[in-house]
Amino acid sequence: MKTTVNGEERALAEGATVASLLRESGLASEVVAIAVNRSVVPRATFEERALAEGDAIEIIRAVAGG
Amino acid sequence: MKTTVNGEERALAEGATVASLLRESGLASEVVAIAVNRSVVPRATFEERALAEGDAIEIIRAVAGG
Amino acid sequence: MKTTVNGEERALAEGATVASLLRESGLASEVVAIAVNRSVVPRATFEERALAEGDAIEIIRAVAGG
Amino acid sequence: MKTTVNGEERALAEGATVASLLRESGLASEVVAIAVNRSVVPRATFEERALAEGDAIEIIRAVAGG
Amino acid sequence: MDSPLKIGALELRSRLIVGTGKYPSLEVMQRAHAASGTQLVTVAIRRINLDDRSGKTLLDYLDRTQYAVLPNTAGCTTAKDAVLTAQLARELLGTNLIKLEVIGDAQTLYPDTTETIAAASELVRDGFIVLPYIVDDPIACARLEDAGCAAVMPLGAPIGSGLGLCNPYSIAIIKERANVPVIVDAGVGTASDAAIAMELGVDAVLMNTGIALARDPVLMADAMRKAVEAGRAAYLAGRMQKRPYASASSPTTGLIAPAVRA
Amino acid sequence: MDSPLKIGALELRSRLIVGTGKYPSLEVMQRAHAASGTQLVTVAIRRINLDDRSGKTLLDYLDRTQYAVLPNTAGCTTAKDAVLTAQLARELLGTNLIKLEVIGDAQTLYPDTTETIAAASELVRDGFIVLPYIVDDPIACARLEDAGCAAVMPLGAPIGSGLGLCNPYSIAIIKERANVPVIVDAGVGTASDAAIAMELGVDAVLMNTGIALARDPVLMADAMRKAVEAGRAAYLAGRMQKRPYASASSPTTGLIAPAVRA
Amino acid sequence: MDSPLKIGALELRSRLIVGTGKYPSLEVMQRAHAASGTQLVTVAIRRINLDDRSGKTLLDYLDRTQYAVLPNTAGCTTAKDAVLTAQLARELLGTNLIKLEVIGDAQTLYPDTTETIAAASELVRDGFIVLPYIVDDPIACARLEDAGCAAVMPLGAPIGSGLGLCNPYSIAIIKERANVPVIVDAGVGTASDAAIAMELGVDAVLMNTGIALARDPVLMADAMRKAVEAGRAAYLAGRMQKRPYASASSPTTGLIAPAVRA
Amino acid sequence: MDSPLKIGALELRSRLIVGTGKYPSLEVMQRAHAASGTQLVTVAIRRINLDDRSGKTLLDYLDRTQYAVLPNTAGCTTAKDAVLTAQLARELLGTNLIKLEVIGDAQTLYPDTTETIAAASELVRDGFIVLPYIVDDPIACARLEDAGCAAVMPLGAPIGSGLGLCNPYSIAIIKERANVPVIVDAGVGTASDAAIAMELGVDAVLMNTGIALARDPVLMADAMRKAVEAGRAAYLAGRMQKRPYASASSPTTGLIAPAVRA
Repeated sequence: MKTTVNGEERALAEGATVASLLRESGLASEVVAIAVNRSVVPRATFEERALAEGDAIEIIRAVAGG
Repeated sequence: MKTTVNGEERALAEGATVASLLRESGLASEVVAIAVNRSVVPRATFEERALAEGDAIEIIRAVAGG
Repeated sequence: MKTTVNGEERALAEGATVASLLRESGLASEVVAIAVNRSVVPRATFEERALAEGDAIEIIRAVAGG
Repeated sequence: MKTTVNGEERALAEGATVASLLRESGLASEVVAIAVNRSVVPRATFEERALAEGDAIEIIRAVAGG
Repeated sequence: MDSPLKIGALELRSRLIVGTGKYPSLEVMQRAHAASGTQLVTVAIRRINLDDRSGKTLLDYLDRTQYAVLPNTAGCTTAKDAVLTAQLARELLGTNLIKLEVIGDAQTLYPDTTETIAAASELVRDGFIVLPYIVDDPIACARLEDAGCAAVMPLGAPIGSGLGLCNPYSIAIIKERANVPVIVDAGVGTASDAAIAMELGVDAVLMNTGIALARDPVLMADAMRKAVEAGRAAYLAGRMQKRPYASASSPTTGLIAPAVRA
Repeated sequence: MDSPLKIGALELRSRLIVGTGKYPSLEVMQRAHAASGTQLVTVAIRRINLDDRSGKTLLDYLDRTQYAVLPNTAGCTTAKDAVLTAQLARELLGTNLIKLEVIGDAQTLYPDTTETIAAASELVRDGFIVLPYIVDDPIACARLEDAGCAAVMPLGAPIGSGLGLCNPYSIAIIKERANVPVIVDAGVGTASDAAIAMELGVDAVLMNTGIALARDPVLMADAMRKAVEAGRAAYLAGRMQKRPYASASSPTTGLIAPAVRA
Repeated sequence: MDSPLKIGALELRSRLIVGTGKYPSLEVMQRAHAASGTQLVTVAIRRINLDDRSGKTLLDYLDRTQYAVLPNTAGCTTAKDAVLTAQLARELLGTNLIKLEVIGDAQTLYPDTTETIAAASELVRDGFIVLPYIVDDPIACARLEDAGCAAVMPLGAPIGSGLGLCNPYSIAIIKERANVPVIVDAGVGTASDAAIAMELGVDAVLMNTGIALARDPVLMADAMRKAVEAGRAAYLAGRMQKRPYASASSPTTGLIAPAVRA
Repeated sequence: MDSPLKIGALELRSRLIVGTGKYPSLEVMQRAHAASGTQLVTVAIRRINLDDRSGKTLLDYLDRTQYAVLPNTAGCTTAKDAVLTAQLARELLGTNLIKLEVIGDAQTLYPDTTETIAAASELVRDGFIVLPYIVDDPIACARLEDAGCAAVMPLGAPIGSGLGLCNPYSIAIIKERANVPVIVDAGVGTASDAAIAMELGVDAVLMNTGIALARDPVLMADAMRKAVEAGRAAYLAGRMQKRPYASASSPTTGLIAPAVRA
């Protein structure tokens, strides 16, 4: 299914979840936060949170800033 | 009938108009502007503009200011 | 003999010295410095330094200042 | 005879005067002032003021300045 | 020759806008207006006092063939009240010019940015030529420009304080970014304050207290006129570059021979 | 009406004294002098170049019926040289006015206080009307006054720097204590600098670079004239008191009824 | 002894809040943080770069047992984006502290007052402890306080400009009228800027570029720590009154007899 | 690590020199000295009062193992009196250090440049280590350096005024040109004044009233110590360049997708 991750198109397998996306992206869940369609996904729910066709996913982290 | 003129209660005769109010107040119509219930009354309509029970009338003029 | 001490007339006995003046003024020599007729008298010479008629003596100390 | 004019050596004929120097320099006397050996020569005396061996002559004028 | 300042239909050769408040007398005000060379004067809008039958009024001292009138909404604290006050002013004075003031606080008399923007939008829709008094904030000024204001009028310092331009830097940024005239409103206390403002390139200065409360308001009005013209001319003339070091005004060569030290 | 500034026999209605150096051309200088309204202009004294037969000279561009000439001793570093330069200037120009400059340092062009006082004393004895350029030091100014100078001319900033008045406080003290005219000499870079100086109460301002090196010297000369007049008028008019807080220019009563909040 | 600064649950003994941006390296940042004595550091929130597998991240250089983390919404231009960014930051970092920035303009980085107030209200409702970056406008600060912000953070000068406090007067008014802590955010370029801010009585200073872009960031961090402590102590100590005139520090009597002038 | 300040035989790690005058009590002075971290304190020289047998004297409150003593010639108005006062101080205190003050005027307490230079030359010949108080004049400072002074001490503002550095520009020029230590003497009223002075690169600051007349002199002494250290560190660290425009502290890319405007 087609999704957008950080603004770029990304095809995900059916049944993909936030957790599976992080795993395939090689990202540890504790260094990121996630929003799907502009609502935040609590870290505790990454495993069960299913992704759907057309979802807009934001994966963010903390960076240097003032 | 009871009205409010510049924030003070004022009893007016039935049939009072903006123009009659100005006359009885001794005010020349060209030195003032009038709002009734927060809408401006064009000077041209002072004669016909009837006042009603409970009307809130503002009579303003220009004063020194910065 | 007549002298001036810190701007005030002061009569001293014949044979008076800087040291005797300090003693009779109740001043310890180490807390003051002395000039006679605008030249400084070294502390080591207070005993032998004789005073003469008309001498202008300054006795100074350190005070609070900026 | 040897003189210095504005810091440069200048040989003048015997009997030279301030006025003759100005004439041979092509200078109108009213646009300059003259000092010889650091004293000012009044314009009225240019004709008679003789110059001598070793004289240091300054010829100045007004220039733009603040 | 400098071009006139255009605001709506107005073409102003004088870049000094003055108030009518706080003068020792209306006669003094009239002479100060003449001395200032202004072509635009502000007035306030207030309820008429029904018990007071005093004869002459402010407008009797304003020759409207000589001075355009700029009514203000001073004292209003909401967009609604400012809009109604503006509409009353338009009906009274027959002008669609309005100096928009929506005050956020009675002690500092700083404007309320959000309410000012709201009022400006509504007044522009209603056909007014809106000159808003605003804080010295480039973003607030940009929003007011977007809303259709004919100029922006950032404060130089609090109204009536006479502190001069507390932040020339923010005024300079506002001018640099604005596409409408920038008028410094409030804060000018003496002539050099007005000159400094104009040297920043702003288009005009609006003042009241600086003239009205001077010991001699008429002479101060003359000083302000000259200061505004001086600052404008200096801006147009292009000032010299500042130098950290001295640079001689007179030639550094051709000096007479130095005296020989003994 | 302001009284004229008296210096020796001169009575100056213009309180702006200008230089003749650094202009793009003598024609521009001439127009700038006219625009400035000045009545007193400075010139320097230098050796004539014997190899140069150029026709017109500076004096051809100075109408001495219109402008009094103030020769300077710029570039001199000792009292002796300054005195001789002054004497040559007097003989050349037929004036006993002298702007005394004894420079302590070629890079900062700050004056040498001790040498300046020595030269001033000698020139006063020799009958000169001495206007000394001096550091902004109330004591140095008092010593020069004691020496018989006709005015004192503290620097606002280094010559040619255009930094404005670096220390208005010291200039104000000097003016407060002086019994002769105080003229701010050097440092003025733009119109507001001149206005600020005059608002301190000083009697005149002397400038050269601020006008000559502006992009448009003639327009800047006009700006400086207006700024000096503006600052003087503001000083005479008596500025309003500064207030830490705002004070309304419009009445605080008689407002229309506020809209009822929904 | 000074009392600690309370913001939400935080009790800060250090009144210096520092950023994590623009350092030559994260190692230098870490040493600068230690030298600054800070207890609260800001971080930004950005999309992770999916192609970049670089090992260590910013958080590896922040010992959160020593420093509380203050995430910001830098770069957001709408209330909506700022709110979502804050919510992501809270989920990521487990803190409800947020430095709210809603930028009005990419070049000046001045905040958008209207959007900032809207975002602040929503974030407060959502349980955040909101520290908004805002223009130096007493009214905007009052509105943010009304919206429930834990502090207000007026700018001293544009972010990264190092211009110092462009308008100490407005900061002083804001502090005088605020009932929540006032933190000067942005503009500090050197130590004295920080001291001046604290002497105005503000509760803390937030800076990033002033330290990070110094030639020696670690030494500058030490300077900033001392300057903030110095300014705070001077504020608490109560400075002497300024005097227009001199006042001797040493006794004026008891001098030795003056030399007789020859 | 910063190198110590060398003056004659002294090696000072503290760059703050403090006075002993005007304290509420000598006990407070003693605690303020300790809080300031100073290593050099000034004292005045006066006639002893022959009628007063008060027990403890100033020196009982100065631990000379901890603080070097710098006697001054405060109050002297001629070179002659200053020289004799210095000689008496040397005999009394066993130090050849002298803070040379030759006052030109009792109201402004500005120094007399000519007399100060004369006294300095004589004292140097007589073996003193001379630290002259002088006006902020680069030439006067150069002449004092030529005369052999161990440092120059230009005033920041009149003694006891607390006005801060009235002319940072002249102080900067003096420091740039001096080959001996430059110590700002007088004018510091609060901590930031001291930081500003040190950021100019001067070698030390001397103050008395700024500490002694604070509401809490001991706390202000602590503030001054930190401010001098802060200003010194900032000078050594090398401040960031000022920028006319903002520059983001956080990344300008990687923002989350903006909300779609409805």
